[in-house]
Amino acid sequence: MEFAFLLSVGVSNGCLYGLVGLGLVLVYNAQGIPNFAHGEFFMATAFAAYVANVLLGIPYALSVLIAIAFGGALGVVVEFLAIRPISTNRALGRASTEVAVVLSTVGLMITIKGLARIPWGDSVRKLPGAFSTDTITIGSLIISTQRLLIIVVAVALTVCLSIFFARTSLGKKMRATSQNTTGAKLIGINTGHIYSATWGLAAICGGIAGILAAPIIFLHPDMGTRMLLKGFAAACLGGFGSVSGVFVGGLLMGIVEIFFGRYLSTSMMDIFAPIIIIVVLLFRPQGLFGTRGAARV
Amino acid sequence: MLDVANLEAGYGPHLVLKDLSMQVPRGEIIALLGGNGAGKTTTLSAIMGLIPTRKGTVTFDNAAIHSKPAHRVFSHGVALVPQWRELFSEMSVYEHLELGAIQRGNRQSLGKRIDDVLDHLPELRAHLERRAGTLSGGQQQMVAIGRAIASQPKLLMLDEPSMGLAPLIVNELGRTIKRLNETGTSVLLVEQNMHLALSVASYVYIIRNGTIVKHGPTAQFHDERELFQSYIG
Amino acid sequence: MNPLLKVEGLTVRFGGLTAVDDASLAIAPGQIRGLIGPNGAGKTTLFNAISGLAPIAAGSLHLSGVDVTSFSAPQRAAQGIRRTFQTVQLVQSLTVYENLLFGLHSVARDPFTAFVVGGHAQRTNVDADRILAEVLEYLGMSDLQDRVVETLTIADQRYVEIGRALVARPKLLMLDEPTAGLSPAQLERLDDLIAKLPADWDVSILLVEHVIPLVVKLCDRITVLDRGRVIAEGTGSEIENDPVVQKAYLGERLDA
Amino acid sequence: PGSALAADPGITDTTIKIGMMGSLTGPAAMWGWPTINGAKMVYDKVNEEGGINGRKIEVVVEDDQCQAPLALAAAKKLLSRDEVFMLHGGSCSGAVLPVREVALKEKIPMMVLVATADEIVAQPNGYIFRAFLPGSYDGKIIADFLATAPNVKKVIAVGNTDAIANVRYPVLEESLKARDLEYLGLEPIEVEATDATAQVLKVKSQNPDAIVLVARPEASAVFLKDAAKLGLDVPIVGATVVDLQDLLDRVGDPKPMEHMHVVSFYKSPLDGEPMAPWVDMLKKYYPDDKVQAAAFYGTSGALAVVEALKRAGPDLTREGFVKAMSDIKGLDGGPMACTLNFATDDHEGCKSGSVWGMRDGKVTAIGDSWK
Amino acid sequence: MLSILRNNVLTLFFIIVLAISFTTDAYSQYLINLMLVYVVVAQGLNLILGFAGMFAFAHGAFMAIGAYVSALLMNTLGVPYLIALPMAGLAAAFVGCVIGIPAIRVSGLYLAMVTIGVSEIVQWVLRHWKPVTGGTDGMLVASPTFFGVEFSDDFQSFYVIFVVCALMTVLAQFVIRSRLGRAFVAIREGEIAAQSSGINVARTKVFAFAISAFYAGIGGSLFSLTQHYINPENFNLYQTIMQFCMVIVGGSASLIGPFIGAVILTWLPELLRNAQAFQEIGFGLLLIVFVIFMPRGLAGLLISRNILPRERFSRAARLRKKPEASTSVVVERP
Ligand SMILES: Nc1ncnc2c1ncn2[C@@H]1O[C@H](COP(=O)(O)OP(=O)(O)OP(=O)(O)O)[C@@H](O)[C@H]1O
Ligand SMILES: Nc1ncnc2c1ncn2[C@@H]1O[C@H](COP(=O)(O)OP(=O)(O)OP(=O)(O)O)[C@@H](O)[C@H]1O
Ligand SMILES: [Mg+2]
Ligand SMILES: [Mg+2]
Repeated sequence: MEFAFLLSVGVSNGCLYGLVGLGLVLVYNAQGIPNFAHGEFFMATAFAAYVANVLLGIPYALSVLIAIAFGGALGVVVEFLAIRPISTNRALGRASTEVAVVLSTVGLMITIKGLARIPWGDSVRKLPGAFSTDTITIGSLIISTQRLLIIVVAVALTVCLSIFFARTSLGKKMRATSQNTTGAKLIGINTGHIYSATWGLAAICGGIAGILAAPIIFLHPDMGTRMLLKGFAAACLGGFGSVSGVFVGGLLMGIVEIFFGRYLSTSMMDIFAPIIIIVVLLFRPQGLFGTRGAARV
Repeated sequence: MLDVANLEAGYGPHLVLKDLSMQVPRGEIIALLGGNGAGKTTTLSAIMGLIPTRKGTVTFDNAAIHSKPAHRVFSHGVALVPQWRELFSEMSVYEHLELGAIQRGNRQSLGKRIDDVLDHLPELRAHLERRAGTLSGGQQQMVAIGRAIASQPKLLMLDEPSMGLAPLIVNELGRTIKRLNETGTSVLLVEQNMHLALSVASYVYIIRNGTIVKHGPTAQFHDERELFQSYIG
Repeated sequence: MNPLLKVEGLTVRFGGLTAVDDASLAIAPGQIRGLIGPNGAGKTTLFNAISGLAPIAAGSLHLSGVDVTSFSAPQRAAQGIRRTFQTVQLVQSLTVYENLLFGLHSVARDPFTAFVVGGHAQRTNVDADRILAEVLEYLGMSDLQDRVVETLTIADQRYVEIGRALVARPKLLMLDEPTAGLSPAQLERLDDLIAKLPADWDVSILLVEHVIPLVVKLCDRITVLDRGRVIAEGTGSEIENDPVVQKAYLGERLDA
Repeated sequence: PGSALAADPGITDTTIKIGMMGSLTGPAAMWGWPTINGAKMVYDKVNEEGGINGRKIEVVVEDDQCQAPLALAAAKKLLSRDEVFMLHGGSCSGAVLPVREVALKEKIPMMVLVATADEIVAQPNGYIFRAFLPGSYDGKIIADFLATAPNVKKVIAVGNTDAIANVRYPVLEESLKARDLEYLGLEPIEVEATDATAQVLKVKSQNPDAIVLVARPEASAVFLKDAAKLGLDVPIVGATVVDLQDLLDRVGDPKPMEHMHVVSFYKSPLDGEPMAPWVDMLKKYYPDDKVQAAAFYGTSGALAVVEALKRAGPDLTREGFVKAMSDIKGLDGGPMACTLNFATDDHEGCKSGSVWGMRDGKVTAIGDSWK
Repeated sequence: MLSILRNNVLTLFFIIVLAISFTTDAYSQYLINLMLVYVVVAQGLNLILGFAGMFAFAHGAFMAIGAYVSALLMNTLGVPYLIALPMAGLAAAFVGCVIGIPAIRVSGLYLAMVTIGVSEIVQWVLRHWKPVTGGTDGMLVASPTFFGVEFSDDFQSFYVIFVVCALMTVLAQFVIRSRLGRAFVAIREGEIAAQSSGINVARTKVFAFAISAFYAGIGGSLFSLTQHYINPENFNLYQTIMQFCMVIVGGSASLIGPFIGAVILTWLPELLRNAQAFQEIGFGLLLIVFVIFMPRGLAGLLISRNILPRERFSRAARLRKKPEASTSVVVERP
């Protein structure tokens, strides 16, 4: 019973990490960089849902849709204003472009967080969960409905995105653009649209995670920071570039974390994740499900 | 069909093409020849819209394309096999052909068009599922060519397609170009391999220091000595 | 005479694919050896295996009688195996001079490195300068030495790659399609250079090329590779007339 | 450096300049303006009433972002550019400790705003004062409180392991032992924990009679929810790092709060009678500020400063001010539950608080023993 | 005349800083000190991030090691600062070597994650190893004494920091122009080509970590002098990100870059003090504007405009007095 309970919590935590990691992987696939502003999509979308639902009194489901649309738009706008001018700068080599884009995302992180602090920096707010009943009981197992929702959404999103990248032509175009922008232009891909789509999608993923997590972790401008690190760790563990890999990476982290905490030491809970990641990467430098790059001379 | 008039283009402060004019008539194979650094690649990039043009016009099928981005130029029916190949290293050969075909023409004919490409480049059949990044130099070159012709362009621009290809394949390439031409594709060919260039092209432009210094029907250039002279001199 | 490089039964595999299959060859000192074969035959992979960049699954490698099979890439470079690349691999943002300095890495040890890593400062910067000046002079590039590589034409970049190999005074120089992308005029210039390298620098050359007339003219002997296997070896004319080679690689002449 | 006759910096015939520092931006920004305004309103009121000995108080506010390098920069700017008479500030202990060194070395009087570490005010210390309950003291209050609760023998602590929480554990352990209670140790929980299942289960397996919760609001709320879900129903007492009303708002459901108690600085909940004048004062001077627990953390410090400035008389010097402050005895703590007593060798002015709990679903001040 | 200035910008920088320090107040002096400390750390980060092209995100942790080691040596063993300082650097370098070992295999983002992980572990140790580090309470740092004189206030510690910073700059120049520095660039541009030029990639990576950590360790020790008090929070991920910003804003892979970056990032927040509520936003926006308009950093911009000389990777090339034939042209492979 305790085992099952721990497992359920670990899985839902892990799904959350995976969900955050998904958005990171999307941007990584497009730009080859970690998006430090991803935690801000998480935060901003959750606040958007808060404004719509709590402040404006719009029904929950509609608020969520509005917030997701807002998150996607934020991703698109942010890419257009702060990333595109750098990534289309012809004078840069690939390496300097990447480093510059990373810094730009750091700037975005600070800016968006700062903006959120003006109205909401003073205290912590609460977004209601999706269901009115907090927990349901299955046999002797008590599971929070919100956590159940997280699991369902994470699995669904992972499956959809995997299919999206492997099957749909937009997914393929995204992969192509990320691997060689010039090559993509040469076969008629509007790379600008692809970047917008990628960032929009990434922000939506982050935003969904934010809305789902907000009832559990409360709303405040810094809520995305820790999640960013967890998502980043999940993505590394699973192997950047593989959608289902991130999901498994997140799951693994969530489960290991909670069992270590319960049976070994809670005081070391904060550093289990780094230790696992270092150990795994030592043996599989490309993550559990990543593939080695096909670079050769 | 393609008309380049008084083109100027370059990189940053560095002007490469100066007052360059040339034409590719419909259904012809035109060769653009010149020494290293003469500006051939720059010309193709400028036509394709990969680098901005500063002056002059490029018209294709009566549409001005000189200020359009590459993907728009592509949608007019122009395809380029770039000198540096620009493949997607983590994607399979098949995906390259598919992506090449996907942006033009209808979905239904996709499989058939890819099959056509493979008929032109049979060597690729054995490697369809391999990632492009692991292929040998020559194999990559074939993928780049295949990707471009998969879109069934009206104008195909090839930047040194024979580079890195084995003689057997080069011969095959010559035949492929001719065959494509017969099915209605115009070709603008940049080559260092004189044999290949002169055996397929009907008209030759010679570029030096970013301008056309000489042009005429191929027959005029068949005396190779003279050709070399005009390069070096 | 003892071969400079002896390759025996060399095999390289990538997953299920055997890129080089039980290949053997021996190169005499001062020899120019041609290596030809269809695309994907395994020529570059063989180069990679000899220079230590591809994992050797089986076989052995001797340089001047020393077994270097288990040596790492930098160790082999230090032993005198140097190469150029099919696609130029230079530091594009640095000058010609600085790129050539890379070649000296395992030979020269400047005072600072000597201080950190230990050992003597074997060559001072002045020595390095002299060696580099000599090579630049030889390649006819003295006036280009402070140019940033990315501003050079492809031809000059190929020369810089050869120069980077030469500064270390290698025993074996491996050139992977050095003429790819060169104009006929530049091709002639390179042809002349390769021809006199063995005598001037006391070096053996292993040359991969698709320009057959050049290979036939330059090489003492030619090895033909197909699907990773050595299918023929001989002098230029023997190879040109070998029906197996013709079928696998040369094809009939376009103009014939 | 000047002769003994020259007045200390920051004083003119009509003004006294006080430098305030707080985390106005950055991750701890939520403690910034609320606490500063809660102190400033006292100065505003004094100014409105004509000032002290003919001098009005001029306040310069600087941001320290809760980071040591920036806090030092802020302090140095206040001292060497703005030439303030004294400092009143600091929201985070880590950022205030380097400033402490500066204040002591340069002999600058300083009133701590909300930083809770013992070391800041510890002796030897001639210049730094604090007028609210410091971090380590609530350990003793909690132990005394639990000792009066029925059937409590074994006590376990759950809490963060950051600087704010860490100062509390040694005193807690010591006081519990002094009260013959068994201390089962500490179960750490991350500051930004999203889940406390592991902690709750571990705690449960040790069968404690009561829990001491030394965690920030986020983690406390998470723990309470999970504890309720997993049926962990023993009394819980929280440290001053949380406010009971705030916690109730966060948890949003009275059930997990049933067993929760919190040590509070204040005389009563914000809507109680004793707090009314202070809430009104805040509404008067800073009508935009939210009426929340954090708003009055700094008030008592400002009250003490004002009192000391009055007592130091018209010939105000830094030394005179410090002396006057050290002589304050039995000053009412304003919103604080304690009375302020300073001495030359004890600058910790406030040493008591009160325990609040949920009684009939309402936040109620219980006092110092179980009811 | 102008060309002398152009070639000796750093000398000029040090002269100006020295001159300012005679006329300034404690506040500016403190910031100058902090800035010079950041210069040292950013130089170290630049060596690994800019020159060797490795995403190392552990400089906060390396600083912490330097700061704690020197503080512990001075506080508990009474070791003089002249010895404690290099020990701080060496201790960090040692840890750097250890982290460098995974770096041989792991690259790119994965390396970033490994190094972030290491900094979290270092943070954890600092917070939990109470008897030694003082845990989250942190610890006081004694002022260094040279020849019986205690260097305790900002004006005095300036001299220590100034001298060390100058020395570290000279060392950085040596490294860059040595074959080790060139090896850094070579592995950044392509490990494969580097290997076949005889460069031992694995060893070079470990060296990059060691030297870079050495700088951060020294920087951390100097940092503790400016603060007189250290705690783990001083060295968290935020610190690392600040250093990262300094290198990129200043201009990576150039000796001058970290100077420009440290000047800007130390003074910018101070200038924004007046815009309190918008400080954070202003700072973030400025970062973005900076990278959009000068993605190679300020130094990169100045170099491409020919205002600063381009970085040299050999000493001999500088000695040969030849007119510069051409400078770097902006290049894109079409
Ligand atoms: N990205 C670039 N940035 C700056 N200059 C460039 C760039 N690419 C080419 N150049 C310069 O432009 C000129 C023309 O180059 P281009 O590549 O068009 O020549 P090419 O005729 O294609 O030569 P090749 O036969 O070597 O391919 C050369 O002087 C070259 O140095
Ligand atoms: N790293 C690798 N991973 C997988 N396959 C590889 C790898 N390197 C080479 N191969 C495969 O090995 C075979 C031989 O490749 P190689 O590059 O040696 O050919 P090559 O003879 O140099 O051909 P080309 O003349 O076209 O350059 C090819 O089929 C290639 O795809
Ligand atoms: Mg070209
Ligand atoms: Mg090859």
